[in-house]
Amino acid sequence: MATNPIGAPLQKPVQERESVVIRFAGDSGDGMQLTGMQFTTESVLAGNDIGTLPDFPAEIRAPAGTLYGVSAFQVNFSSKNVYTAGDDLDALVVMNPAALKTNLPDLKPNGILIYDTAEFTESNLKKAEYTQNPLEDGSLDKYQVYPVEITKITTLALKDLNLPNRSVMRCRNFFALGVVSWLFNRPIEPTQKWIKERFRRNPEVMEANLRALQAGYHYGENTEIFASSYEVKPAPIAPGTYRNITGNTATALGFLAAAYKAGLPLFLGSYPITPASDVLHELATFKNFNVYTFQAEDEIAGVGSALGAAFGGAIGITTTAGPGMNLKAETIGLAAAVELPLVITDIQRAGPSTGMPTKPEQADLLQALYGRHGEAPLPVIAAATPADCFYAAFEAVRIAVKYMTPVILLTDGYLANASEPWLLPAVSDLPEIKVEFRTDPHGFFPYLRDETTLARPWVRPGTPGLEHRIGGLEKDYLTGNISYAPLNHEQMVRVRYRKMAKITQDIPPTKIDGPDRGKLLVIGWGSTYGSIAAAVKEFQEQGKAVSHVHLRYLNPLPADLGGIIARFDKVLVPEMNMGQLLRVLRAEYLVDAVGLNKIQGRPFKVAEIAARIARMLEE
Amino acid sequence: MATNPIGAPLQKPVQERESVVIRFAGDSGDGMQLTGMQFTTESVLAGNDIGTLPDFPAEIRAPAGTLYGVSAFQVNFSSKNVYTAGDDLDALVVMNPAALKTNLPDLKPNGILIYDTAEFTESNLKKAEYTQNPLEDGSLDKYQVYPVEITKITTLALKDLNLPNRSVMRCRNFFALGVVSWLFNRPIEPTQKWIKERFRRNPEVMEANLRALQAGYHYGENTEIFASSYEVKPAPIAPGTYRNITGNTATALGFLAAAYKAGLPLFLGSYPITPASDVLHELATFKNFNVYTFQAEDEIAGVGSALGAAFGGAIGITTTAGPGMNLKAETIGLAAAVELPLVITDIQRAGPSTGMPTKPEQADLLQALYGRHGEAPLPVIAAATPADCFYAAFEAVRIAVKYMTPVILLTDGYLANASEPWLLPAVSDLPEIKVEFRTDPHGFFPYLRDETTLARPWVRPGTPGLEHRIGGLEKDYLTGNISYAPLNHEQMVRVRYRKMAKITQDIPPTKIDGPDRGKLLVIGWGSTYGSIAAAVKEFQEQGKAVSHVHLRYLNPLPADLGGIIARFDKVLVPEMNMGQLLRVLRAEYLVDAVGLNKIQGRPFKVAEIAARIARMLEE
Amino acid sequence: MSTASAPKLTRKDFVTDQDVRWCPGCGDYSILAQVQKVFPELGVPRENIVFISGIGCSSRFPYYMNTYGFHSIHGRAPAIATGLKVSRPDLMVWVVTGDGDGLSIGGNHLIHALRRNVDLKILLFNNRIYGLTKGQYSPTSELGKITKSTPLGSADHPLNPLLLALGADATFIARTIDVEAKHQQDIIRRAAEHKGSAFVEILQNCNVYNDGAFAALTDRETKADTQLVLEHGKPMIFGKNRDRGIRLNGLTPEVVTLGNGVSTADLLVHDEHDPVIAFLLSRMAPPEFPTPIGVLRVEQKPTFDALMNRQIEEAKAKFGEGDLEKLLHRGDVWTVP
Amino acid sequence: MSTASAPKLTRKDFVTDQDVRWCPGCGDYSILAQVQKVFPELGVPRENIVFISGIGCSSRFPYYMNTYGFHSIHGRAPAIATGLKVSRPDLMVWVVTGDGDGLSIGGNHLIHALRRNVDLKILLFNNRIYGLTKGQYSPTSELGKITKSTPLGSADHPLNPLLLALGADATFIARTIDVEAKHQQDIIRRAAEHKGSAFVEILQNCNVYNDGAFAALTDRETKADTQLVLEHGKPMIFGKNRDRGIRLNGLTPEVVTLGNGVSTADLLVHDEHDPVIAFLLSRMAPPEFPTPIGVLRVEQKPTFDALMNRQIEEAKAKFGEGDLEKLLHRGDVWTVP
Ligand SMILES: Cc1ncc(C[n+]2csc(CCOP(=O)(O)OP(=O)(O)O)c2C)c(N)n1
Ligand SMILES: Cc1ncc(C[n+]2csc(CCOP(=O)(O)OP(=O)(O)O)c2C)c(N)n1
Ligand code: SF4
Ligand code: SF4
Ligand SMILES: [Mg+2]
Ligand SMILES: [Mg+2]
Repeated sequence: MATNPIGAPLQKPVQERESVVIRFAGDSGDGMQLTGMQFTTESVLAGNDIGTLPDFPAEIRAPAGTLYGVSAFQVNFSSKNVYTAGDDLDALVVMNPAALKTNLPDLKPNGILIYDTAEFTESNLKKAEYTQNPLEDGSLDKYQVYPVEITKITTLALKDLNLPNRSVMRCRNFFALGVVSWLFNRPIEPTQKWIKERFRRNPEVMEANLRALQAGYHYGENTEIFASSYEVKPAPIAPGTYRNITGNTATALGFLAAAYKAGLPLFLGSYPITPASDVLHELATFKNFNVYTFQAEDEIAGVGSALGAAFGGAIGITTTAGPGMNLKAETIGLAAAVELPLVITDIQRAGPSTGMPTKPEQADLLQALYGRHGEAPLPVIAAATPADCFYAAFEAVRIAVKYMTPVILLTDGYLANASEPWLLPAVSDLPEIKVEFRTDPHGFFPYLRDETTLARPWVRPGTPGLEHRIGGLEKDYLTGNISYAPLNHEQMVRVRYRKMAKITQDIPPTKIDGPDRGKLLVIGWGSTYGSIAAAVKEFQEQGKAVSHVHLRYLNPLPADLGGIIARFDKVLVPEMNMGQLLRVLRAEYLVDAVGLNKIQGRPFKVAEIAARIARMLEE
Repeated sequence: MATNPIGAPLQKPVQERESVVIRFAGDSGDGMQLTGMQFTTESVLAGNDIGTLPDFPAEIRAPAGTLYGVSAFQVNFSSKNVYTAGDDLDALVVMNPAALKTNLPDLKPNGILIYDTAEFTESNLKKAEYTQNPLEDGSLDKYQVYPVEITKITTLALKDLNLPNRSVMRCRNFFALGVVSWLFNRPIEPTQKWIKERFRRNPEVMEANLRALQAGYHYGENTEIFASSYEVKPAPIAPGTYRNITGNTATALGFLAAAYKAGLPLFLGSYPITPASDVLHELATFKNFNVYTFQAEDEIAGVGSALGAAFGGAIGITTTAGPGMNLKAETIGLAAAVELPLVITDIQRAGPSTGMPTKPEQADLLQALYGRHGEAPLPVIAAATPADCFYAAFEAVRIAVKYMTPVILLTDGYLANASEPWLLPAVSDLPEIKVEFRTDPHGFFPYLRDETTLARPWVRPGTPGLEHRIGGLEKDYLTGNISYAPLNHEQMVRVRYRKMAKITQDIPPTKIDGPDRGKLLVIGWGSTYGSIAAAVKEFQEQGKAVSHVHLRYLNPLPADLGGIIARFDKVLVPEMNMGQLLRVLRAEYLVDAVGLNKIQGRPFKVAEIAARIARMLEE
Repeated sequence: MSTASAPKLTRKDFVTDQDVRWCPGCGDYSILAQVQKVFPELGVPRENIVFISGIGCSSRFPYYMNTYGFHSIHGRAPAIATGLKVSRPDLMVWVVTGDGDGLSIGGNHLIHALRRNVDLKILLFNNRIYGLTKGQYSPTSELGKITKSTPLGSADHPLNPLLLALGADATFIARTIDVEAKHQQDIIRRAAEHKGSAFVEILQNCNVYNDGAFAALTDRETKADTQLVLEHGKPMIFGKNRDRGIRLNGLTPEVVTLGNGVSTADLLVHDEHDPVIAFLLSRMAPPEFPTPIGVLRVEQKPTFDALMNRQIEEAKAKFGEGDLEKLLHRGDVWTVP
Repeated sequence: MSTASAPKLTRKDFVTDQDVRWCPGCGDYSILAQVQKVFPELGVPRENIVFISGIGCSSRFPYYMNTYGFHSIHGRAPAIATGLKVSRPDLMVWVVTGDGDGLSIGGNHLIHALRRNVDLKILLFNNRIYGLTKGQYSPTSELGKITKSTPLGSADHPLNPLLLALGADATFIARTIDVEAKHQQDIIRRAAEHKGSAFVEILQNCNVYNDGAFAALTDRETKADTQLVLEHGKPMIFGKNRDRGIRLNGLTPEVVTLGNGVSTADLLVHDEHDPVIAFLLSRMAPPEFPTPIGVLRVEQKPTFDALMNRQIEEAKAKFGEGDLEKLLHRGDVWTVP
């Protein structure tokens, strides 16, 4: 018989589930992000594979109870491999009517719905724009509804601590977490440990939160309300040490690791913008790694300062989102012309213009490829999952330095904030990043190129005898002196193109997930990875000849991609845009690929992709 | 017997030519642009069709005699229709050794070469980096060489005026013009008139220039040096009133005409940049037409102020070149989101980065189409010839206002400065531009759309009862209030796309120059018009099934284009870039079109396109 | 601005139907309230008023004002407003911006609008933090400020908004405080009346990311000692007992206590028209000095928009209303029969 | 900056093999000559010097200096230079810019570099015109300026570069003139020696598009009457006969003639460390006043680059040199067997 974490024998029957998708939703002040993160940690330590999806309101602190102030966090935990945070919900915890209203549509029929009874007051219902009380009008009939007196019991549990009411209310999320932890047989020790660490300077609050958590757990165990609890067995996970990581943290660590491997200082020039700011926040804490973080006056100064640092011999990077990418374009063009290494990171959000800053989209791909005047081709690399941001960032630096070129790294607002378990690599296993600054004046020309990479030499100012000048005017092919010679210009434009082509030598053979020929090839890039992978898997399990290729390199494209495409009858390109990779593939391979386009500021559901695959297989 | 313009009977025989390409080249201080312009005027009044191509040095005022200080002006005048300024030269006039060195490669074998003997001094040869004197080493043997004592005779002719030497030297260009005017039987009255007008406040200089001109003319007539003169008969030109016009002037007039027809003030917000500045300069002289010209602190403020003016109900426009386009991208995205009319003009120059500012290129097309974050599709319109800039600018305003959308207008540094005769339209014949500002508060919503155009209403602040707020955040489909609703976002993105599609209803049937089906279709856009048209014509005259389509609308593409393409065996797309329209056509129509790409900062020669056409017909 | 037959408006006429989405307790609420209170008094019809903002919490302001409004992009409001005001001199154009929006990314447009003296009323909400992006330091944050982006403290010497405005030769420079309702109303009224660029710094509490930044200045206990309320033509006196003042020692200002031979006559008298006084005031800051609030400087200069429109009128007077047909035919034309 | 074993350099060591492509007669030639003349004296090895410029005639400067150089894009040199200087404090970084590059498109980067006190030496060539783009007015052109883009005269009140620098609280502010070889050399030397942002306005004649803009100031006939040459600690005297000076009347400066009861002792004494004097000087302009040249202001403040590097050193001292393996394993990790 299993024991519960508090040591008492479990009283109620346990049902096994392969996987569960749960969402916590409440006011932004209700601590739902924290609750979700802790539930994630508990699940990870329970051995499940997981996927998460936070969903913040756009407002900093919207008035309590409003629809636009709802904050949510979704966790998918499973005994099998997890690709996404899940489509529809098996369970939904709502702290107030607004959270119910905005989240209920995602709950599966017969799904578990837990709500806080105390919050369904007339005034809260009105704030949530309910004309009828949903608890009473039959609209919840198709769900397993569990009214829980979250506020009331939390208050009771903390009564003798004599805390101000505000502080008590702040503990309700831990009560809810306790309930849910019991319901899904999660260990609560990690959360207890976290509370103790977090509030170590504030013993009263620590005690209050611990009690709330425990009270919730006991509530599940002891009240009649839940007939059984659920268990999700550990997933088959590769051995090793893991941590849970968001895309933005992974991006920051990837850059850090690359500079570390290169043995050079890292210089981040950036200007805050949602959802990119956290990379700046994160890197700002690593100063002892020779990391310079410069919050510039705007995006232009952000990228300009990074370029200046690159000129000085540092790993120069900049981070932003769409609006900032516009502003950086001119400097990126300069970097392309002077051929210095630089990584420009675009953490895409829904546009156009200010758009929906907290929502993800993949609509900056064509801008990354073409968003500069003149012919200024650049490598473009995209991350597929939160942890993959680490490798993508690392690879971006590696390519930049090896080929002496700016590189554009694309992630998005979903990857930025979503998290997944990350099997920690050994630092020694990471690829080498070899930098040899030129020091020999003999035969030196600023634009003399390495034959295999077409890279020009990187020279640190301070090196005697190599004084030279670079700039954005067209340059002589060898000396780099200003040149207006017509044929020289053509030669320079073409060599910058040829350099891009050279990079294909660094692209590993394309991994085809599924048979290497067949009926349908699904091609994706970026954060759609999980949804596509899960959808394709469904068909592969049914024995269908459907495969998945997920592109990391958007420019140059892998040399073998055309051949692969040719071996499939049809090609589907799901994107969170109006068909940007689709355009690239059609132009490049003259393939009549079709797009599946969702532009709602949220990721694809697996089912949405699966439905389209099914239709294409039928047609 | 013909009489020369001075009234004396012509003494020497006259040879007839179908057309002549001549280039004047000298130091930037030598007045070659002026000489070329005057020769153009003379030719136009002689009834020829003409094409011109100025070529300025990049430097403001390079040291005299240097290679990079050479300024040139090329004129193609003909008794047939002219499409370009001509490929190779029939005649070349050089004022110094540097001009000889940089221009001689373009002179046809047996072409006429006129040079100023006085300038071939040792020191000038050195400045031109000649190690041997080209007059003596046989390198001119294959040309008809005419050494003319330009400096000496000009000095003699002006001797009794007692002008300072500097002023005398400044008259040499008119002497040269006199010689050449005689040689090609051009009337010199227009130039005499021009000199009288230009120097009316400076009688001495007037007299000097008139004398120099006349002296040159007499020199041709009287000296033994030229055995005969040449005549180019008038071309069959449509009746009407003409003026010679450069692309930049035509662009300015096109905007002016559109605002005039719309009955609204014109507001140009701009920041100087080569080769766009002249549009600002030009419009700044039209204040009595209710034209506001604002030289902003940068390009962002340029487009921002224009958008502000558009919000206020003016025709808002901005003008720039590639580097400025980068900077404007964010504001263009905002304009797309708020759906206000605005015309952004990119007068393309050779990039990337600062590139070669005085040289043309067509490499900003993809930036115009995709150079913004998010999905922000915009109409893109390109001008084909200098005079066509008028109609393209006019059309850009018309579309912007009718569909309530920013429009990007593309011209380039070649069109900007090149000139051609323009058959002046009657103002009443220009299309109507009807603007109805909304004034009725009844049933008003800021994003309520017109059914046929999908345009939202244009409301002038100051209108009572229609107070409303717009912005760059995603908006509700109808009310325009901020909305983060997922499906609303998708609906908004798609309606912005649908609006682009609607514009196809304004695109006239595509004009096919040549048979409407056949072996080869050459598709071009922008300033390559002349070279492509001339090349295609050569083959058509040989009875080959080669046709030419020149696109004015790059987005949306004409609805009938796919059908046309399908009727040809092959498609060739000549561009002054690495194949940008090519990519668009390949993606759109899955046609295996091929590109002919020249990126040398100068226009295609007709022969270059013809050679490729020939090869494609053979293959 | 047509102020002719404006019907009498009330505060409510300036309220929109949109939910105000600032954090509960944000200083922006008070600013909104004061503006909505003062506006009916201006006598300008609602439809002739336009609010233009950039991006930031502060820049949401236009949504809540029932006038014409444009919530644009980060830092660019002064540029957009310039285009509007120049081409529509009949409108009254307000710009709302923040310390990040107006002084970081938008600093250049701000100084150029000020130096051109475009007739714009610019309200800069200075909370010394980036609110909307959740708490990075701003150009007005103090040196050593610990924020999300500067966990070890910022290394930037801050910008002084009033000094910068003076550096751009602005013709109206003032400072007020979110919670000082009456003072704020006065300043807004003065700004509205000024013909030319009016630059108003409003110290604003961001209770989420920089709470208490101006506590010493607004606390009932201390404010009499920390605020120097400027009045034109009046000596600079402050303090709970109105017993302290500012005196010049050579060219250097100093705080003195009245009495003991120091009298009001020794104190510096505020003169809105003296640029040197404006300079001295713009540099006065705690702990050495009280914080001056009020109008530091006023100067009359032709506005950019007026000059631009005058050029158009003069051109019309000189050349006549433009005739396109004629213009096209100007210069070297020729006719082919 | 390593100045240790620098071999003795000469003027020629700073000359490159590139043809100088300014117009014959351009004031830029003289500036180049003075810089090349002074540099050997600085004792900084050539390889440790970097010139960064934007776009404009002036911005071609780096091509002619045999040091490291970066001719970047319009207006962005201060931003690029900041990144370089922060990450390479061992280098001596110069910025060359123009009145358009530095004050129009690049105004924001300039004021932010100045307020941060990044250790950059900024030379702004002010010819009051856009040279490279062939003659449009600039932010320093006088009101009513007739240029290609303003055929009816400009409607913009000009920016005052020195006042703006003061508005950004720059720690070193100076002005000199292209043709004043000796004075220019002194100022360049002083700028080089200053630890922090040094802002130097160099009045420069563009003989093609704005010839004679400073004629009154440079003509041998008039210059003694039109230049006010500043010397720290010395009274402000000028004039051919050194008989005129600047006196303060209250807070208002005025020109007085010595004699008739006015003596040198009545004159304002220049003090580079007094911000009010800098303010007064920055606003003095013809025709009422002579044009001050020299160092207006010097202040010592920690530099941004030094503070940024100190943070790194302190972090290392506190947390030890970063260990990536450890960092990756920080926090909630778990091991799957
Ligand atoms: C081009 C661009 N860069 C960055 C951002 C992100 N951003 C939005 S508001 C803001 C700063 C807000 O600070 P402030 O102007 O002080 O306004 P507050 O929120 O404090 O009122 C930033 C960096 C953006 N929207 N656009
Ligand atoms: C983004 C961008 N906008 C505009 C230009 C065109 N441009 C080059 S230099 C210049 C102004 C030059 O003026 P200034 O800085 O005073 O330098 P000067 O030539 O007078 O020395 C302009 C507008 C450009 N190169 N890049
Ligand atoms: S974050 Fe600060 S400034 Fe923004 S709304 Fe909240 S309290 Fe106000
Ligand atoms: S245009 Fe003026 S500033 Fe530029 S090089 Fe010529 S003279 Fe000098
Ligand atoms: Mg702020
Ligand atoms: Mg200049």
